[in-house]
Parts: sequence; C-alpha cells; structure tokens
Amino acid sequence: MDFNILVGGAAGQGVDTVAKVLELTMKKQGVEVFSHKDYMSRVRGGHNFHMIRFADRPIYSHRESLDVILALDSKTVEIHSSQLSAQGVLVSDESYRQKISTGNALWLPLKEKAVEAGTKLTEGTVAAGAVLHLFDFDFETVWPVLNSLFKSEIFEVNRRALEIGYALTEPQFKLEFPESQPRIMVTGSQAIGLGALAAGLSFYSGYPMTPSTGIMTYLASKMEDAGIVVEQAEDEIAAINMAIGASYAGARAMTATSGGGFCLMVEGLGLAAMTETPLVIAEIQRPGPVTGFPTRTEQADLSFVLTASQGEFPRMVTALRDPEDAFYQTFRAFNLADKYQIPVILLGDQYLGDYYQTIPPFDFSALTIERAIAGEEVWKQPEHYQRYKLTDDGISPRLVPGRCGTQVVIADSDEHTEDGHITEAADVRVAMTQKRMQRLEHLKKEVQEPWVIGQTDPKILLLAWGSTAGPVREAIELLEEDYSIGALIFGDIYPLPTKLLTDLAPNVTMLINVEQNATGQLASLIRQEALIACTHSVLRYDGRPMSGQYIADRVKEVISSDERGTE
Amino acid sequence: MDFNILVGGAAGQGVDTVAKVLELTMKKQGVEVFSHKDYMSRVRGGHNFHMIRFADRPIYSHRESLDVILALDSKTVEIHSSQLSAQGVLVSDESYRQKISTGNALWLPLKEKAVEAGTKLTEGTVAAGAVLHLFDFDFETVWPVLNSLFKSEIFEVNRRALEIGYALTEPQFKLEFPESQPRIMVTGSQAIGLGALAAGLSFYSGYPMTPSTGIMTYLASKMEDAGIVVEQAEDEIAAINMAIGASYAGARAMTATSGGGFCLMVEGLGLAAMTETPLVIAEIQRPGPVTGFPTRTEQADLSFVLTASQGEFPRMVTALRDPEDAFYQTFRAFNLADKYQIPVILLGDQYLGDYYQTIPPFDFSALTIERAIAGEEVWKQPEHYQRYKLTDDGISPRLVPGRCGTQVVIADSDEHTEDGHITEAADVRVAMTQKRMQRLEHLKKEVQEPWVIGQTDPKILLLAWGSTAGPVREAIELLEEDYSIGALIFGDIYPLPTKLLTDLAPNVTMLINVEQNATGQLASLIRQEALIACTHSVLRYDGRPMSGQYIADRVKEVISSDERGTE
Amino acid sequence: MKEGQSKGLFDSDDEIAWCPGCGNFAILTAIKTALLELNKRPEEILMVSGIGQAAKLPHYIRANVFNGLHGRALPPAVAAKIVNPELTVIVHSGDGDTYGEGGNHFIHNIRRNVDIAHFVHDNQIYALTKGQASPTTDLGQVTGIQTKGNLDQPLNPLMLALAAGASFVARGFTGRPEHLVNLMKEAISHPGYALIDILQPCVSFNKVNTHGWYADRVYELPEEYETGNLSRALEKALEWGEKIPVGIFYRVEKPTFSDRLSWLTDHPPLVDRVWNPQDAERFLTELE
Amino acid sequence: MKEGQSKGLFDSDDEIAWCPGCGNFAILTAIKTALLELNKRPEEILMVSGIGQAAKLPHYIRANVFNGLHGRALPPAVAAKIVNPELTVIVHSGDGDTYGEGGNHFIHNIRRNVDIAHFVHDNQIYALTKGQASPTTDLGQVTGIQTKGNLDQPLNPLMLALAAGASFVARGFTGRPEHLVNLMKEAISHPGYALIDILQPCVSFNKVNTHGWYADRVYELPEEYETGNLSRALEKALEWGEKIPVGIFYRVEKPTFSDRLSWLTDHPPLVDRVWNPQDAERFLTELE
Ligand SMILES: Cc1ncc(C[n+]2csc(CCOP(=O)(O)OP(=O)(O)O)c2C)c(N)n1
Ligand SMILES: Cc1ncc(C[n+]2csc(CCOP(=O)(O)OP(=O)(O)O)c2C)c(N)n1
Ligand code: SF4
Ligand code: SF4
Ligand SMILES: [Mg+2]
Ligand SMILES: [Mg+2]
Repeated sequence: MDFNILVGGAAGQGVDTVAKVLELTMKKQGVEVFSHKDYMSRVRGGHNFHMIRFADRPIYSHRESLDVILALDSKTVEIHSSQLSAQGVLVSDESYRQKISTGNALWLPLKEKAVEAGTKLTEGTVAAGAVLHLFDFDFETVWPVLNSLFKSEIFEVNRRALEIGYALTEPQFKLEFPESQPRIMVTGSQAIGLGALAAGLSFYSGYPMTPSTGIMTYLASKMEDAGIVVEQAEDEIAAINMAIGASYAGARAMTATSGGGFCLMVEGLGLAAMTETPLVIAEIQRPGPVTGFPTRTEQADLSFVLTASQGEFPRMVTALRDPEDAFYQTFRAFNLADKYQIPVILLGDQYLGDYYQTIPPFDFSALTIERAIAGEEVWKQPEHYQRYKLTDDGISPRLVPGRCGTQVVIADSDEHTEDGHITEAADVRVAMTQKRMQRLEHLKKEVQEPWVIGQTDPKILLLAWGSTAGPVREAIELLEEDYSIGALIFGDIYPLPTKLLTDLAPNVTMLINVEQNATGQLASLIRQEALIACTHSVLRYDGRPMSGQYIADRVKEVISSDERGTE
Repeated sequence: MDFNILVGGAAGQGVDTVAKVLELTMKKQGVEVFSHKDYMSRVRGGHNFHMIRFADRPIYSHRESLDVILALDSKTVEIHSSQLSAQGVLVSDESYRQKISTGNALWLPLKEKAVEAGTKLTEGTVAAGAVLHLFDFDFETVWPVLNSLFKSEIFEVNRRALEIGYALTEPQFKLEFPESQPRIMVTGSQAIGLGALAAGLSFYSGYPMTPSTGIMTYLASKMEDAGIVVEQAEDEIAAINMAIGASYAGARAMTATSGGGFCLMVEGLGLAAMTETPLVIAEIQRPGPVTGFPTRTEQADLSFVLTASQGEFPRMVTALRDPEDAFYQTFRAFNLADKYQIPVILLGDQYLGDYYQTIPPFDFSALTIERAIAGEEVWKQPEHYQRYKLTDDGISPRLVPGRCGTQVVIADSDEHTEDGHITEAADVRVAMTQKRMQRLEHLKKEVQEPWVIGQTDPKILLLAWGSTAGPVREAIELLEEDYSIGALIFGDIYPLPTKLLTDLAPNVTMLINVEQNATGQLASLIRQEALIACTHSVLRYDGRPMSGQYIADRVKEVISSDERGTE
Repeated sequence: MKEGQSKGLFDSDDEIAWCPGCGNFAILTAIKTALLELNKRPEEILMVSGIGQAAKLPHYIRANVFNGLHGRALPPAVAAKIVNPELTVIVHSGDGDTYGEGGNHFIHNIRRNVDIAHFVHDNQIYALTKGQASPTTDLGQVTGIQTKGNLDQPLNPLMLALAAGASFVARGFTGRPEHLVNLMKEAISHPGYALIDILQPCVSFNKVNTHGWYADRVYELPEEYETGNLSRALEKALEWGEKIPVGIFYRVEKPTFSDRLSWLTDHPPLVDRVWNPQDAERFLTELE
Repeated sequence: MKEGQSKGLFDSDDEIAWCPGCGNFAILTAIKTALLELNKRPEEILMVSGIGQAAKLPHYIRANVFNGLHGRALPPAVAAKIVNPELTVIVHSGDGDTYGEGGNHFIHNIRRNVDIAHFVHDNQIYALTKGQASPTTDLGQVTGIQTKGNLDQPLNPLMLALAAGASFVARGFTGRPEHLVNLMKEAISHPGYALIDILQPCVSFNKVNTHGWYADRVYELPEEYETGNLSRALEKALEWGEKIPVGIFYRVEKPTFSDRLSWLTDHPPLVDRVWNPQDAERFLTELE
C-alpha cells in the first residue's frame, strides 16, 4: 500500500487545515505518512499544495504520481491533473469541472454542501470528508483530530461538514494497516528545535527568515515551559552576536537563519571562532542568489558556509538528512561545539525543514550533555586564568565569567595572548593560529562517515548530502534491481569524511553526484578534499525537491547517455 | 647597488616623515625604491618601522638584511640590530647606546642637535641628514623634498636640522645612479584608486577599515578635481548597497574594504549578481579571523570571497600582484564588470596596499572605457524593455533608468521574469540560472594566464598569487642558479586559468604553493579546479610579508627535507 | 495632467500578490494618484524597495524599479538619486524593513538628507514572514514568536526621525486616502529626505491594529498646526493611543546632500559625466 | 570599600596603547573609581566592547572582558546579562562603534531595556582608523576622507536615545572626572539600559573639539533640573553649541527585559540552569 494525495488551492483557502486533517487521521490510524508542502511567498492567492503520501512501510520521500487530487480551485485541476495515475481520483467542486487527461474526476457539490453544513468556509472540511471516505477511513479516528484542530466554536460545524462530505463518496482504495508501531509525526524544523531543547539550549536569538522561522516558532512555543529565552533580534547581526554573548556567559546558545541572514552572520561566525565561543548555527537553505525563491528548496549554500568569514579557523558543518537525523545531529552539535569551542553549522533546507514524516519517537535515554566547562581544578589555581592557554591538544580549559571564583574570563576578537589581551607578536600569532587549526585535526577524527545505501561495492555510486537522503534511498530502491548501484549520503560534510569514499570510488565505473543545486557543490568539495572527480551529475535547481522517482529517472538517463557515449 | 635602510620608532615619533624624506630623496636621485611599512594598530607608542630599499635596478620586494638602521628609540635597536649586515651602520641617539651584535653603531647626539636646530621635534630630521650623508646624497635634491613635506612655518627649522645631521656623518656607501628613467612612486592603494579614476569611477562609497582606507583617502583627495562623489557610509552594508544603487543608476561605482567589512558586504555581493548590476569591490586583506591583526598582511580571504553569498552566480576574482598590475587590473575590472554585468572582486592585501615602489608611469594612452550600455536600438523598440531578456550569450542589453526614452528599468533581487518581476515559475528559474551561469563560461575565456617567472619548463614549480609576486620573483632570482625552478603567479584567480598550470605541472617533480596563509588556499582551489595537488607548501601567517630571501630559504629547506625524505 | 498622461499611465501588468482587503491597495492607489497629479511620467520615477509585502509595491506600478534586499532600500535609493538627480526617487518599505533590519540606514540617511521620499507601510507587524513582532508592534502583543507577548517597547518612528534631524516628517493612514495623496505630493515635492509613516492595516496578521482600531483614533492635525516647530513636533509625535494624529508633523528646509557639493550642482548629473581615461593622467603628477 | 577591596583591585597588567593626553585615560580612572566606590569586585564585572580606541578600555581594567566586533558591543552584552543577571555588565564603545556601525543595535537595545550601563567615549571622530568623520562629527569638519568637509549633519545621541525610549540618558565630560564618576555610579545602579555619552577629547585626530573647546562650553545641569520629564529632557538635549549641558537628562523606571519574563525572575539564572536531555522528552507528546 502506498498512496499519494495532493491537496491544492490558493493561499488562504485552508489548504493547510485540510492537509492537517488528512495527515493526522492517517497517522492516528497507524500508517506511515510523508507530507510535503509546496507554497508561494504570499499570504493569499497564488497556488499552494500539499502532497500527502501514506503507506504501510516507512516512506522517505514525496512522489509525483498522484492517487487522489483534492482541488480547492481550478488552478489545482489545471496544473496537477496530468499527475493523476490511471486509477486516480480527482475530487473538486463541480464549478471547476473541466476535462482531465487521466484518472477519474468526482465533481462534487462541495461549496453547496459547505453552506449546508453551516458556512462556506467549511468547503475544505467537506472535501476532506469525501477523500477520507474514498479510503474508508474510520470515523472514530477522525473526531479527535478534528477536535484538536478546531476551536470549540467551530468544531461542530466542521464535524457536520466532514460527515456531509463523507457521504458524498464511496470507498475506492483499499487500506492495509501496518502493525501499529509507536510513531511521532515531525518536521525537520521541529526536530532541530527539540534536539536543541534536549541539548539544554537556554538562549536562542534569531530573526525571521523563511524557511528557518519554523525552528524559532517551535522554540518560542516552549519558552516558558522549558524556562528559556527566545528573543527576536533587530537583525541577523544582532542575532548571532547575542547568541555568542549568551554562550560566552555560559548558556547553550543557538541561532538559525537562511542564506540571506547567514550573509549577515558571517562576521559573527568568525567572532565565535576567534573568541573560541561554542555556537550552533542552523542554516536552512532556500534558492538564491539573494531573495531568490523564499519558500522553496535548494542546496546551494554549502560552498558558502564552508569558507564564510575572513581568515582561517576550524568549523564543523553537518548536513541534516531527515527529521530523525536532524534531532540527533542537532543534539550532538551542541556537545561538539562545547568540546572543541567552535562554531558548528547545521545545514538544512526548506524541504527538510517543512515536510512531515512519521518516524519512531526519539530516544532520549542515551543522550548525555557534555559541557566541557572546566571546574575548580582550573579556577582555584593561584595564577590568573588564561582563556587561551596553549595546550598540547589545542583546547584551552574554558571557564564561565562569574562562575569561577575570583578569576576573570577575557575573550578577544583581535589576535591575543594566552590571557586574552591584544597582541601584535609574530610568535604568538603563529602559536594561536596553530592552536586554533589543531582542532580541525580532532574534528577529522570526530566526523561520521556517510550513510551507505544500496550495494556496498557497487559499479555505480551516487554521492549526495543532506535532505536528498530520503529521495536517493527511494531512487536506489527503484534502480537496485537493474543496476549495481549504491549511494553515500553525507551528513558530516566538513571536515569531509573520506574513508568510505576513497575505498569505494576506485572500483566504480560511474560516480554521480546528486545535488539540489546548479554547480555540484559536493562534487567540488570532493575534488578539493579527496582529488576524486565525479563522472556525472544529477542536479536540480528549479526550487522543487527531487523525488526518488525523479532521481531514478535522471540516473537512468545519465547511464544510457553514457553507454551511448562510449559505444 | 642594493641598499636597505630601516627607520624605526614608536608611533607618533615621526617615523613616517623621516621615511618620506629618505624615499623621496632617493626617488628624485633616480634610484629605484621599494619602501615597506610595518606598523601597529595604535596611534602613539608601540613599535613601527619602514624598510626602505633602493637600488640601481628594479626592486620587487623588501628584504630583511639591513645596511642602515635609523633607530629613533631603543626598541628599534633591540629588535632590529641583529638584522644589520656586517658592513651595516646603526644610527641612533647616544642615549640608546647598547651592545649590538653585528655591524657598526654610530651613537650620535641626535636629540641634542635637534634642540640646537630649534626644537626636539626635529630629531628625526637630524637623523635623516646623518643617514643621507652616509650615502653621500646630493643636498640639492633634498631641499625640494623637504619643501614639499613641511609647511613653510617649520621648513626652516627642519632644513637646519637636516644640515646639522648631515654634518654628523661621513659617506660610507657608494651610490651608483642608474640611467634616469621616468618613474612614479606609488602604493597599491593609490594605484587602485587611480585605476578606478581612469576607468571613469564617479561614485565611491566605503567605510573606513585598515588596510583598505588608503584607497578611499586617495579618491577623496580627488573628489572635487575629478567631479565625483566619495561618500563614507554608515556601515559596510550601506557602502555596498549604495555602490549598487549608483551603478544601477548608470555611474561606474566601487567600494573597498578589508575582510571584516567584506563579511558585511556578502549579501550585497549577491545582490549585484542577482540584479546583474556591474560592481567593482576591492578586498584588501589583513590577518583574521575577525579583528585579527588590523595593520598587518595576509592572503587568507581567497576561499572566502570565492564562494561568499548564498546561491550560485558568476563572479570574477583578480588578485593584484604589484602597484602596476593593480592599476591596469582595476581599470580592466570596470570594463569586465560592465561587459558581463557581474561583480568583480579585486583582492589585495596590506603589503600591496601600503608599500611604495618606483615604477614606470602608467600608460593611459591604450586605455578605453567600454560601458556596454545599450543604445537607442534597444530602447526605441515599441515593446516594453526587458532587463533580463534571455539571449543566446546570456547577456541582456542593459539600459540606464531615466536615460532610455519612455522605457523603464526593473531590477529585482527575487527570482524574476525577463521583465524583472517576481516569479515562482520553475522553468523561468532554470532559464535565469543558466543565463546567469553562462557568463562564467565567457569569463573562462576572458581570464589571463598567470605570469611565468624563471624557467619555463622547470623541475620545481612555485605557485603563488597576488602580492607575493615580487618576493617570489626575487626568490627565483636567488634560486635559479642552483635549481631548475620557475613560478606561476596568478592574477586572475577565478575562474582559474588552468592552461599553463596543466601544461607545466605534469613535468615537475616538486609543485610548491607559496602563500601568505596557514592552509594553502590557492592549493585548495587548484585541487578543486584542476585536480592537481601541490607536493609541498611554503606558508607564512604571522602577519609579516615574505621577502624574496625568506621564500628562497624556505624553498631550499623544502627541497632538502624532501631529498632526505626520499633517501 | 501632462500631455500623454492618462489614468492608466502608472498601471503595471504584474499580478498583485496581496491579500484582499490589505491596506497596501490604498497606498498603491494613492501613490499612482499623487504621481498623476504631480504630472510625473513612469520613466522619471524610480521606485526602490527592500523585501516584505510593502516592498512588492514597486512591481505594481509602472516605473523604474530597484527591488533590493530586506532592510536595504535606502542606500541604493539615495545613491541613485545622487547619480541622477533628475529621477524622482521614492522608497516603499515595511516597518520591519525600515525600522528593524534597516534601522541604521534610516537614521543615517536622515543625516544625509538626499532628496527622496520615503513611504513606510507601517502595519506594526512582519507580514510577509507571517506575523512576527516588528519594531512598532505594541508591547505585550502575542504572535507566533512573541508567544508571551512582545517584550520590547515599540519604537515611535516619528520621534526617531525628528531626533535624527529629518526635515519632513509625516504620518498618513490608508483609511484617509485623499489626505494620504496630499501628504505624498508634499513629501515628493519636499527638497531633501521626506518620511511618511503610513498606518496600514494588515488583515491577515495584525488583529489588534485593524482598520477600525486606527479609524477610531486617527484625527488630522488642524490647519493651525505649525509645522516648523521642532519641540511642538516632538510633543505631537508622542501622542499615541486614544488619539493618533496624522498629517505633517514637521517640515523645514535644510541643505540637501547635493547642495553641499558644488560640483554636483554645477555640473551635469554623474550619470551623464563625460570621461576618458586620459583625463585621469593629470593625477600622475603628484606621484612623480 | 568591601573587604578585599584595594585601590589597585581593578588594575590590569596589559600595556595601555592610547596616546599621552588622550581623554580615554580619564574615563579609565573614572570607571575604576566608580566600581571601587560601588564596592564591586572584578569577577562581578563584565566589560563588553567593540573595536576602536574606546573599545580597548576593557583590556586596561581587571574584569571579565568580551571584546567583540566593531559596532557589535551591545548584542553580546545584553545577552550575557540575560544569561547571568548577577554580572554587572558595562559596555564601553566609541561614537563610531555605537552610533555608526552599531546604530541599529543602539536603538533596539534601548527598546529591550536590559539592565546594563553603556559608556560611549564620544570623541566625535573615528580615532583608531586615523581620523575620519563619525556620526557626531560637526558638519563641515575637514578630515582625510571628508576632504570637502563633513557632508552629513551630526547625530545628537541624547535625542536619539530619548526618542527611542531610553530610561536613563546622561552626558559626561572627561574634564569633569568627579562628576563623571557620579554619573557612572548612577548609570550602573539604574535598573535597565543606561546611556552616558562622554565627551572625550582625542588629541591626535580631533583638533576642533578639544579639551579646551569642551571645557569652555560644558556646564552641569543644575540641582533643580527635573530628570523625570521627557519633553524637558528633549529640549535640554537640543542644547549644543555655545553651552553644552552635562548630567542626567532623563531618568525614569521602566520594566526591564527580564522583568517581563516571569521564569527569568523566579528561577535561578540561565547560566545555572539544571537540565537533562530527558527533561525534553515531555515535548514529544504533542508530536504523537
Ligand atoms: C536578510 C533577510 N532577513 C530576513 C528576511 C525575511 N523577511 C522578508 S520580509 C520580512 C519582514 C517584513 O516585514 P515588513 O518590513 O514590516 O513588511 P510587511 O511584510 O509587513 O509589509 C522578513 C523578516 C529576508 N528576506 N532577508
Ligand atoms: C566591520 C569593521 N569595519 C570597520 C572596522 C575598522 N574600524 C575599527 S575602529 C573604527 C572606528 C572607531 O571609531 P570609534 O568607534 O569612534 O572609536 P575611537 O577609535 O574613536 O575611540 C573602524 C571604522 C572594523 N574593525 N570592522
Ligand atoms: S499579509 Fe497583511 S500586509 Fe501582507 S498582503 Fe496580506 S493583509 Fe497585506
Ligand atoms: S588617537 Fe585619539 S582617541 Fe585614540 S588614543 Fe590617541 S588621542 Fe585617544
Ligand atoms: Mg510590516
Ligand atoms: Mg570615536
């Protein structure tokens, strides 16, 4: 069982609510859900849609072919009906009636019935009822969902609307329910936020920027309960500098933004590095340059964040691969930032940030916070504390101001002496540079090798990173029967873990980087770090996420064009 | 003939003026001069010095070994006397008398004689007189220099001081005067400024930041004469956005900064690219991260500027190699920015920006301004003008608002249609991305191959970029007799010109990148772009520029360690 | 109207992406009317904006447009005006754009006093990003991020502009379109930087400061109100709450940026500057 | 003095890099005196600064120091205070640092009203970068970059702070050290953001606003001056030229940032927060 429903309409038509009703109902029934949202940078009008896929086994990506279309406007019919599978059903108000090329259309009196239910605003709920009945969903699971979504004043009218809608259709698809497993349904943004909360984040400063705002919204909703501060800064420069100040003062601190805001954080990134203040920054990518496509997805900021800020310093960059990964890696980022006193950048994107996926509940039991803040053994020493003490491993014991007896903690953005004062000495400069860079060597040992998907000794090796993990996994499933194929999916990406790569690459005939950008930024990094060149690329840069099917099709094209080429 | 004088003292002691007297006198006598300044980030006190080298043939770099030290304080004696050559002479006030390890000391009554001349403030001038006599410089050339440097009120007392100082010493070095050639004495900052003026710059906005401020100061001094606007912005964000607005409106515009300011310009860089507004940005590097060493030199922002800003777009990066190169490349940058409607980044550093060098006067005769702004043939068309028209070569005819009849010019930072309005269409996105990136292909043809120095088919090939050009040239001269050695010095660095590199690299046994940074950023770029790995590195990152001798010594070390390694 | 003027002269063919009922429509109509009444033509106008709902306005009017970065409308606007003073330069930006992200440019461009008009669509909210507090959002107002109410006391944009030395400071309201048109005409005609903070209801995200909320409070500064008195203007600007004055709070003539540079006023605009590389050769002399 | 207090308690062993005669020395002495008189100890103090001559001060006093980026002293300072309210947080920054590069943080941190003291060394010049105009440099003053005189009218920092809603606004002068010490003590003790703009002669780069120039003009606000009246304060703040008032222009009590967040005032400081990953497990429920 693997179904795919598209709910489409204009912004402000309640597409989100209808989608929520469907998603939550399915989740409650115990099926696996993957729900991806495609929306425009406007509040009303335009064309937005959700694709809600559900199955009796884990789902890793959206897919294009549709079993049901719920069209709240005629644009949805026009744009999407060609995606309908042969057995697919389009559900829409009769007023939008038109010819569709595949599948079956149910032109229903949705608007009329909505008025009948009590208000035309319930059109979406009527439609949701109609769709739920197509799948023969159990009413008993729908009520609690409705209850949680609608305020009591409007619950009744929506309940009525749903019932009326339900009556409009007959079951057409057969549901199979998997064995019920404990599941949460979560977006990447929520997972990052919860990972940070678990890690003991107590200070978050940020400035709204799509598609990163979800993280801040999530954290802000937990502000009082978790007893933390979530503060909207006047700009991104303030956001990162506040986070750094909070971290210096001893809090676990974080900021998040998208590429445009990250531009404004670049100097702050260097400040965290130079002052050796731990910091976690989530950069949730959207298509650029600059304003670009504010609500869409891309992976084109990798090269940027790798070398952002003047001068040279160690940083760690981890690409988040799915909500589950996002949770654990965000948690880990705080420990690593503290351990090495460095900035850690988490790279996400709109796709990862916004899609909902059912996954097993996060396991908190094995998580441990490691602050790596020095204790009395350091601050009870009679000598003045040296914030930047030169040590064998390049890591200076860190103290927190006001929490270390009569010692003081001196942090400085100039080149500095061990005790944190401005210096111009050449030898100190060399020692401090080496001390800073030495931590890159530690990080090289710390980084995790990429996920291996598909065959472990394949002839065709795909290389991907971040949120394409799921789609690539599905692509491999689709290709595996016909080809000797596998994939490496990088999470930790800088410093680049190269062991698996250098093991596998020499034996492959095709090395294909699969990236959501135009220039192949992972491939560039791999050339630079491992002197290995990809033979082919699958790139997408129109702001729409690649599905498993999309990748599989493109990989096939590449394979066949190559065979032709070598004939 | 090749002499090297160091003038050292505390900030505020007049070291600059003494150095100026010496530099200008030498230049007027027709010898070649290379004067490098080492100064601290403070206004008074500390330790600053100039190294003034002069010879009867062109000089490309400073050197460490000294023929004369003019010490205005005891610190200068302590720090530098070991650099004195065996025949060298140290000139200092008798109050600073101490043992020196090499050379000869002249402990003179400089302070006393200054008071005798009229005021103790003339101590430096007395000392300058003493030094000039050591070289038997002609008085007649010194007066006009003094005249140009001192306001009339203090000219007389300084003249007296100079005479008194002159009388304190006897000639010790033999000057040989080269055949007199027309020469200018210029810093990199001035050369950049003058190149921009020649190119028709009419709007400069910037924010003070060492070591880039020299460019702005130079341009500001020509403001009225050239009839241009030089405006100090409230911050670097404003500086770049103003320059972009001015360029959009039809002016040739520029901004300059150092790494920290460039951080704040990163988003603006993307804006120039996305709106296809020509822009020239000079990034004059200093050691980072962040505040780092404000007044010192480094080449550690290359990786940063290569990929700064989110998303993908073409940019051109040219490293300036010496003041002469700086002039011509700055001029060219404006033409290229206009031709391809892109941002062009000029990479300099404190060394290049601040040293004075005698060079042949710039040749203005062959320079032509190419604005590439479309004419009536475009704006007299009846259709609405499309700022981002899709064309075969990816270049849309550019018009200037208010100068194109009844047409209007619509520039946009979102993804846009051909007419400049916001779009969310996938196909437009793809077309616009390709259109933007297509210009990178043009640039690949436009870039100039690196300078070839030394042997053209060497066994040992040095790779360098930017301001180390001169020092590497001197190093090659020092090494050439003993080794089969040559160098490629990159000016245009992105897109990377790879022809010479890929021709030469396969035949060398040692490929050594010589860079003023800790991680070898050129080497990284070459790995990425040409899949060629350097075998060794010579890196310096203590904020002090490499001299020819320094490089030669380090290269020799590398060679011998390697032979040992392969034994 | 000039010859060739027509009611649709400033119409753009770009589709409007605002919500039905949004206050921005009134601003769009007002600016078109003001420009028509001032006998302007599209090619004489340069509309500059940042990012936000307000910042989309330039697309919806036929004119030269520079739609730049969030918070950064003013720097390109003033530079373009310096380069080509013949352009009528108008900035449209949101309260977040102007007073939040762009706050530094706001105070410093008041100092610069370049001859532009600046119309801030002040809906007291970040609308495009779906409803976070802006610098003018009321204290305590609850939003998706200010879950415990807005913690930072709101800015008073008029106070700030007056304090920074602006020579034209006004407030308008989308509910008084004719008044707004007049303000716009005055602002555009004012030599130097002219600010109108326009109260603009956002029907989607600001459920506190609605059209009705404003309409109940807004009153026009009386005829007798003297616009040349700074202390008076500061006092008036402090008035906010039960009663909200609209109109011109302050207007004086101050030298503009270009007035201070003789070679800008005496010469053709920089955009028309004639220059050959050889003209720069004279600067070699001092290096010889 | 507290037990363990001694005159040298706040002495740093870092070498001072200012010019002889610089006004900054008086500020350094004043702040040390103020802290001693307030019975503070070095480890209780956090000095935050940006970049500039002023911004070097934290190195010259024994205290916790965060010497960050040019223009960005305030954001880390307020955040550190929020995280650990037990720290006495003091920002030292230059006029360029504060009102130029950092202008946006200045106005918005006034809104935030975190309990810190902010001492601006206002020498009306960019000193560390060798003498360019700052936002407070006089109109027409000639510098290496303002070769035709400064074109932008100066900001009045006190006006700006008042307009932005500051609850403590003062001006000091290095030539009146005792008065300055008192101002500093008041500012440090004031709950919320407290600004002192300190007139600080730069002997190397500002040859206009010299010690003598200030000394001739400066007078202290009289005892009777009421500090709680905003209109009065605005009027006083406009006074600049022949006579320059120093003292506390305005002081009222407003809720601070932390006052508005109950869980900050009721709980131990964030720096002492006890938290296990498992404490976050409860947030899973809503995702189920
Ligand atoms: C550097 C940067 N940061 C953040 C954003 C996201 N952003 C776009 S519009 C906006 C706020 C708009 O608010 P306002 O200026 O009040 O305009 P409105 O939508 O209310 O008209 C923000 C935060 C951005 N585009 N760029
Ligand atoms: C991002 C950035 N831009 C510019 C600079 C250069 N810079 C350092 S200090 C300074 C001006 C300092 O002026 P002010 O704040 O008045 O301090 P003062 O030196 O006068 O005390 C500037 C422009 C910098 N360090 N960082
Ligand atoms: S969200 Fe608000 S400001 Fe934006 S278009 Fe809708 S009503 Fe207008
Ligand atoms: S330059 Fe001016 S501000 Fe800086 S230390 Fe010298 S006198 Fe003081
Ligand atoms: Mg708004
Ligand atoms: Mg200053």
